[in-house]
Amino acid sequence: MIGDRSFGLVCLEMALLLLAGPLVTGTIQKIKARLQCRTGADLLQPYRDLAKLFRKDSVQADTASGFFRSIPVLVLAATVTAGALVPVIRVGPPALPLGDAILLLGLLALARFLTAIGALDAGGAFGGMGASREMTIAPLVEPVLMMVVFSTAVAAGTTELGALAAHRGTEWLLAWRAADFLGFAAMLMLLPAETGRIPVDNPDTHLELTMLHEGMLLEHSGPGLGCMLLASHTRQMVTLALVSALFFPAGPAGTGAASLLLGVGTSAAKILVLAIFLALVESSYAKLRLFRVPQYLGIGFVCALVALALRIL
Amino acid sequence: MSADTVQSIIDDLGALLLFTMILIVAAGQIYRAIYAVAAQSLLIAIAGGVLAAATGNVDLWVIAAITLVVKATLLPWVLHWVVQRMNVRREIEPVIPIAGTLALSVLIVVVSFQVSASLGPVRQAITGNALPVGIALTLTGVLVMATRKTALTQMVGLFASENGIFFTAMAVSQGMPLIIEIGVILDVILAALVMTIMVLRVRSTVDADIADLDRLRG
Amino acid sequence: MTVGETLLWVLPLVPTVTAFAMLTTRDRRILSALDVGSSALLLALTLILAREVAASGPHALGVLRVDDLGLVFLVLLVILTFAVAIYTVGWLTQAVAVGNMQAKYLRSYFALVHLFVATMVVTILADNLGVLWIAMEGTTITSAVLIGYHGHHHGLEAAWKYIIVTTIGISFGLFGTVLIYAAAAATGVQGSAGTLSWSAMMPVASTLDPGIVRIGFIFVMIGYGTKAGLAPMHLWLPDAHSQAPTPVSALLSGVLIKCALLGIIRFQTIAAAACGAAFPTYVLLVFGLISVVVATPFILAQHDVKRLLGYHSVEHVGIVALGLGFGGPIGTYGALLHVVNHGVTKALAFFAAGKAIARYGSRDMRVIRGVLRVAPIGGTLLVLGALSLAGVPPFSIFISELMVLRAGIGLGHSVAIAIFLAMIVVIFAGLLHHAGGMAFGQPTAAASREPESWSPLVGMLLLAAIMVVLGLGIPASVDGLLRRATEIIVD
Amino acid sequence: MDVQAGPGLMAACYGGGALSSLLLARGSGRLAVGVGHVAACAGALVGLGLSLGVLLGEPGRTIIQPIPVLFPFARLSLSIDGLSAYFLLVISLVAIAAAVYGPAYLRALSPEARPARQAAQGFALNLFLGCMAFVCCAGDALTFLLCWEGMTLASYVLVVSDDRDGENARAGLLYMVMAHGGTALLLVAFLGLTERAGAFDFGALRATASGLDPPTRTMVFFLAFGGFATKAGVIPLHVWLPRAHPAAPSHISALMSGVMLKVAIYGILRFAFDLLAPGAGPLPSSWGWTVLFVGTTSAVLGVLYALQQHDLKRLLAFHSVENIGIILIGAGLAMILWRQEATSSALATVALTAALLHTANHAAFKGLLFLGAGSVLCRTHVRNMEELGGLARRMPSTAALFLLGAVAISALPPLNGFVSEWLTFQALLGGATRVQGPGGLIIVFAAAMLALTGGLAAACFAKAFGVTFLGRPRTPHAEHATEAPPSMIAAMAWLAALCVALGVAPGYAMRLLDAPTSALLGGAGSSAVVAARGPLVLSVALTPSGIGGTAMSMTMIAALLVALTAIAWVLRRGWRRGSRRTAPTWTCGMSPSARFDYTATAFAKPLRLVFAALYHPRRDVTHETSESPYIVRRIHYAGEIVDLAETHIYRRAARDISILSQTIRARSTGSIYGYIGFVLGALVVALLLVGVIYR
Repeated sequence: MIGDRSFGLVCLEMALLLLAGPLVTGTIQKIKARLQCRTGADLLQPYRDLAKLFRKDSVQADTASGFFRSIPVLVLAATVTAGALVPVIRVGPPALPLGDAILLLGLLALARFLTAIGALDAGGAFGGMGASREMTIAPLVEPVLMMVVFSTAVAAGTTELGALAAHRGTEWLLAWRAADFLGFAAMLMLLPAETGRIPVDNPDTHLELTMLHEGMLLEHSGPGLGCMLLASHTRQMVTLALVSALFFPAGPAGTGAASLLLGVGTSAAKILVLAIFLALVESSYAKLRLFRVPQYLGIGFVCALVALALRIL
Repeated sequence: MSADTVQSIIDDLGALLLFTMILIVAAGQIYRAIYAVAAQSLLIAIAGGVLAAATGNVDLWVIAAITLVVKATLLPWVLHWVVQRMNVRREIEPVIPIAGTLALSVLIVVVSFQVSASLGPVRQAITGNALPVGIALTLTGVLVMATRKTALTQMVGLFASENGIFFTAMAVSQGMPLIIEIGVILDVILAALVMTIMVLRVRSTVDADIADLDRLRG
Repeated sequence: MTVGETLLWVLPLVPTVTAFAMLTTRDRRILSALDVGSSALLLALTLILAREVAASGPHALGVLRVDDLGLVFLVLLVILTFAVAIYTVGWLTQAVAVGNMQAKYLRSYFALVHLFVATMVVTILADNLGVLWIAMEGTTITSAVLIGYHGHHHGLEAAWKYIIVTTIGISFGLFGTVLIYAAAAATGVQGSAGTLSWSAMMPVASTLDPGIVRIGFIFVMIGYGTKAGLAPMHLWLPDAHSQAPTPVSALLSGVLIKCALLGIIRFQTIAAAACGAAFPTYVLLVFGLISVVVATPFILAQHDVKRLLGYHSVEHVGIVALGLGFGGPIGTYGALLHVVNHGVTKALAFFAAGKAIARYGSRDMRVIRGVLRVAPIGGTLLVLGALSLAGVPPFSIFISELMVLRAGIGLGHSVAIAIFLAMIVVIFAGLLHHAGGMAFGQPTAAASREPESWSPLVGMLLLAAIMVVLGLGIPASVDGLLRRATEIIVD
Repeated sequence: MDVQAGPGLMAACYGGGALSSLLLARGSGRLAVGVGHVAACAGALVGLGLSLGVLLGEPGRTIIQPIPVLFPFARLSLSIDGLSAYFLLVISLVAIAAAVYGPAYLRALSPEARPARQAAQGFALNLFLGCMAFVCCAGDALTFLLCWEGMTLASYVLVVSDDRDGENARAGLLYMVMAHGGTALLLVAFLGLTERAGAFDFGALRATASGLDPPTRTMVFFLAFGGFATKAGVIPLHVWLPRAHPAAPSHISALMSGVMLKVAIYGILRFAFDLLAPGAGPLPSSWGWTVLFVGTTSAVLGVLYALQQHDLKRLLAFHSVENIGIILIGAGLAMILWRQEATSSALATVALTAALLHTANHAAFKGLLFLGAGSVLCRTHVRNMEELGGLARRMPSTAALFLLGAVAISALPPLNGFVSEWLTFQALLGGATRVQGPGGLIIVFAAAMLALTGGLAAACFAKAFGVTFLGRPRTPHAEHATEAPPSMIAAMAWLAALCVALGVAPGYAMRLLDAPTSALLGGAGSSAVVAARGPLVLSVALTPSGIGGTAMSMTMIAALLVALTAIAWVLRRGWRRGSRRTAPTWTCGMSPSARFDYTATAFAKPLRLVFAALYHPRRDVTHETSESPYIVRRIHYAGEIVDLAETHIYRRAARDISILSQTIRARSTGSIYGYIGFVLGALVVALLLVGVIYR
């Protein structure tokens, strides 16, 4: 259905997600450091890394094919496009039909697929291992994510995120019912998996035994690596925004600069909360063995299924 | 002669035929079997004669005569000749013990009577007791073929069952048209001829009885 | 005396005279020429007769009578005889070369074949049931000699089994005939000579005594069923068909067992009239199903290609019996069509198999491999024959099986249909397994690479053409013939 | 040109092609192949025109043409309505590609093939295409069955056409047997109707079926469904598929996987919504739910088995099982929702649209992928991807097109695979909202399984593409590969263009779906329901009140993607032009070799362990040690997974049957006494029965 979020607004939201991505990463790192009684790096460190990477020369594996160079670009583009689909500042469907949850998941999957291709291209063992594991986890995450989306979509009768948010309305927490709590629980279980963090993945190391996502980046360098990193920041940001849009889409309805700022503030607050949650989880849990992950996701699946059952039955 | 007398004579002949059949089944020696078949054919010829006298049907006289000549004389003689020609053992080796064969033949007789009893009294007027006897003879003849080794005994059994058919044909329907009867007999003679040739052929190539070959199976 | 009546006594005479003429020469070329010539003549005369009958109904002459029903079988017979004659030319050269046939006995072989054909012609044309029986026994005797023709003891064993078992069988047939004759005589409709005539018996058939006719029909069914190769009386069949010279196998499987079926059909009509259609229906259904089921395991676990084809004939005779049993215009039409289709196809299959056997010097299908490589056309025809026998369109057997199925489903014989279909699929698997094994793969070293000789190919292509044509559509003339024949049975 | 002349012309093209290539058998094989494929291409073009003529012609148009009488007992006819035309369209689209691809492929693969075999190729190809086209155009049961079997036969010939090893013959046998079993079921289903109708043409069948009692109708439907499912390769009836499809030449595999399976789908739809549809009211609920269940199972299991295949073409074949499952999910949902309520019929239209669209999409990308695999095969003569690798540098165009196909089949935006899956998801969501109770839950579960399928497909094709085309070549075969001939590239490019077009502007395809959907379901066609907001936007209204619909525009997403890619490209170039140099891949300091590359087996191992319950994986590792057991010279690894249906149903059945018949045959007597005994016994038993029954 035709909403009132103009294309400009959508672009603005997209840009926000893109630019704030590294900041969120930085925040999480900072909190983790604090929790581990370290000073930790500056909040803006990720930006500095990116800037450095984009200035560097690039080294490419001699066995890599012509696809290799274009992959970071495509990954970044796909992720950012996904960013265009989540409502951040204001709820309600966009004017242009760009707000579908399934499409968003599709774009994220596209980014992941291309990343795996890039990892295999160089032809080293690490890339293959990372790709294999990533592509093992991803299919298990997707159905659960889909069911979480459905658990809210069934009520609203649409998969358009803006519309979903609008349907949930502003008094979200008061209106929550058991189904919502279960769905939210499932979503929280998925969050580390989707953002590639402990207990599913460990973003900080390149150790063979622990890495999934980082292993796929090994052969990228310079601007390419920069694109990949930026993409993963954005991806994490998009996921957080998706959660907030699905479960607590508080945001002013009115137009005008004031309400816009208010919207930015609220969403920033929500994302901060989620970031803190992630940091807490990361510093309080250990990484799971790869073959324990399916069980872990199974819990999420059951939660989502029960949530749906409560909705439908 | 009155119809009843004829009927009773036929019945008695039927009983005698059954007796000869039992002789064939029980025969321990090939000659006995051959003689029994000859006797059987003789009885049938007599039956033909009786019926001919009763009905005044000329065809029946001819048929009786042919039976006498061919089946009571010629074919037994041929068999006899073959037996001497290829000096096989005179004893008949049964596939299953003779007692068992006898039991089976009794069963067959019962079945044939039961079947013709199923026709009901009215229809039995048409067939009389000849039908069950005929069935019994025919089937027992085949039984002999199934339970006696050596090709010759099989030929004997074949003739016996042919006799059964002839008897039925005469008794039940005053004989079939003459030309048919003659044709049938010619066929039987031809068949006997071919069989004899085969038996001798096998005897000459591989020294075995043709009826005992069982290489082809499945 | 009209043309039709003349033809009635000329038709049996042609092969007989040929047979005796053949005894006068030893030259193979003359013999083959006589062979092809007389079968071509037979074919021509039959076609003329067919036109006569189509024009002016059945013709009768003494004990002989031709109607559309007989004509169906007669046409099949003459076509196969012609194809066999053509095939024999090339087959014989090869057989004599490898010493399978002694050149000096050839004339007796040809003479016997033609006597065999003559007896079959009489069987088909016989109106008098006694004559039918006599001719049937005649076919047994002549074909028995042919089966044992090779003279080695396997052949003689098969021949002995064949002659003994079928003689027993049709002596039961004679018994049945006698009983039905008795029933007819008892009604005292007309002179005793008439009462063995089928055409004379049909009008009064409904007045015959059902009890006797029932017993008689059972005897006939078992008797002629033995000759037709219905299970469980079929055991002689694979032996005989596998041991006979290939052309004879084709005739046995293609026509002879069909003649026995014709006998059964004639009696079935009488029985149906006398004691209701239900009785013969169920008898035929039972024997048909038994045949289809019994044939299956032997087809699956077979190694000898000719035995395979033999068992396959058992299955197809069973199908014909099923068609007759289902009855009705559709079922009967289908059964008659199946008689023709199976005759043609099975002959083709025997021809192709015969060539393959000659190439590899063995009948074992584990030895015959990669025929397509050594003989492209023959191999293709082999595969086509197998597919057609398995009931794959666009070949003719699919159509007739379809009609039999139609009849069965239409009349609601669901159990029979279920068994039938299951067996069809399993047999299909078995047959294709064997055919594929023979056709594809690398040929064994034993295979001879010599080029394919023309005359067998011509014979096979003739049959294949008929097979495909009947599969793609039934010409109006054939359709008319089959319809009239069906009416005779169903009426 | 008048559409009426279409069928005749099409038949002329295919028939002419078949005959001419047969007549050229004695002459030059290349000529025969060439003529055959040209004729096939012409026939496909005619079919394309014909179908477009019907689909875009005036709505509800049905071409009915009688066929000259062949069989006395049945009038044969052709009838081409929307559904037929749509499937004819799909067939023709892929057929064009196959016909263009074929000659070069055959020449490259086996240059020394004998003329007879090449002629057989041309003949069978035309026969195959013709039969497929006319199955969809059949207007009566007999034509349908004849063409159906002709299709099977022709494809069988093509499967066994290359009989270098016995493997193909065995695959062909299995295929033929299962197809025959399916046909047997179809026969019963059709004859059950025709015997009631007393006629063969579909019109009469329709009339009869509407008067059938529900149990009979359901039985007929399930008979037909069983028959078609066998052909469609639905699990557990799929065992023939992964053997037969790879055995055929690749362009034929493309046709078999991309199109022939769809003919079975056509049959299912024809039976469910047309022939057996009741006069009024919904379909029996058992139908839809069964189809939905079967579809879901096939989708998941199909892709799971595909994951563990290392034979490229076999992997693709298993993916056909998966995609057929997805199509059946849509079809089953349409059966469930049809005529339920006012809006649900619109929803049913969405579901059917999804199914039909996925039919076309799968035809496009599966055709593309099979052709790509064919190019690899004819350049390397290797199908096992473990022996490939590094082909992207040697066959760049092929690699690029294959990658495009991989993205499409993995249901990733912005290509066509995603569109149909998106529609399926929407339909499932709608179904969940409409169908309350456990049914709704089942539907949602199906949605989850669909998501799982998509993810697994992505994993599978990351493996397939990565291991085949990327990294280093593992064997000389791959080492010396060269780019495929242009005609083959062109054929693939044609299909790739279809994938992109259907992905970026699906709204325009909806126009083609109007005729079939409205013909089957009645009511408004797809474009009215799905493309209500113009061809650029796909929109689905799920709730009765119309609020809360979903809209999505592939076109805009694609545009956005392209724009952002351009921006990112600039960004990547960096502020200052950074130099780029190449260096060997990092392998912990060792000198890299092909043995460092991740193999397909290794790539799929985690999922093999996760789903071990389904795979029953078997692995045996043998260490080859020298004098001391601690010094290992060589390690042999052999692993395989079992196809549950195959091992537990088919192998067992086949073994039992053969053992049974072996024993029966061994027990059978060869002695004449037994023969006589049987005859006598039969007679006695028969006489007894008569005596007892008629006493």
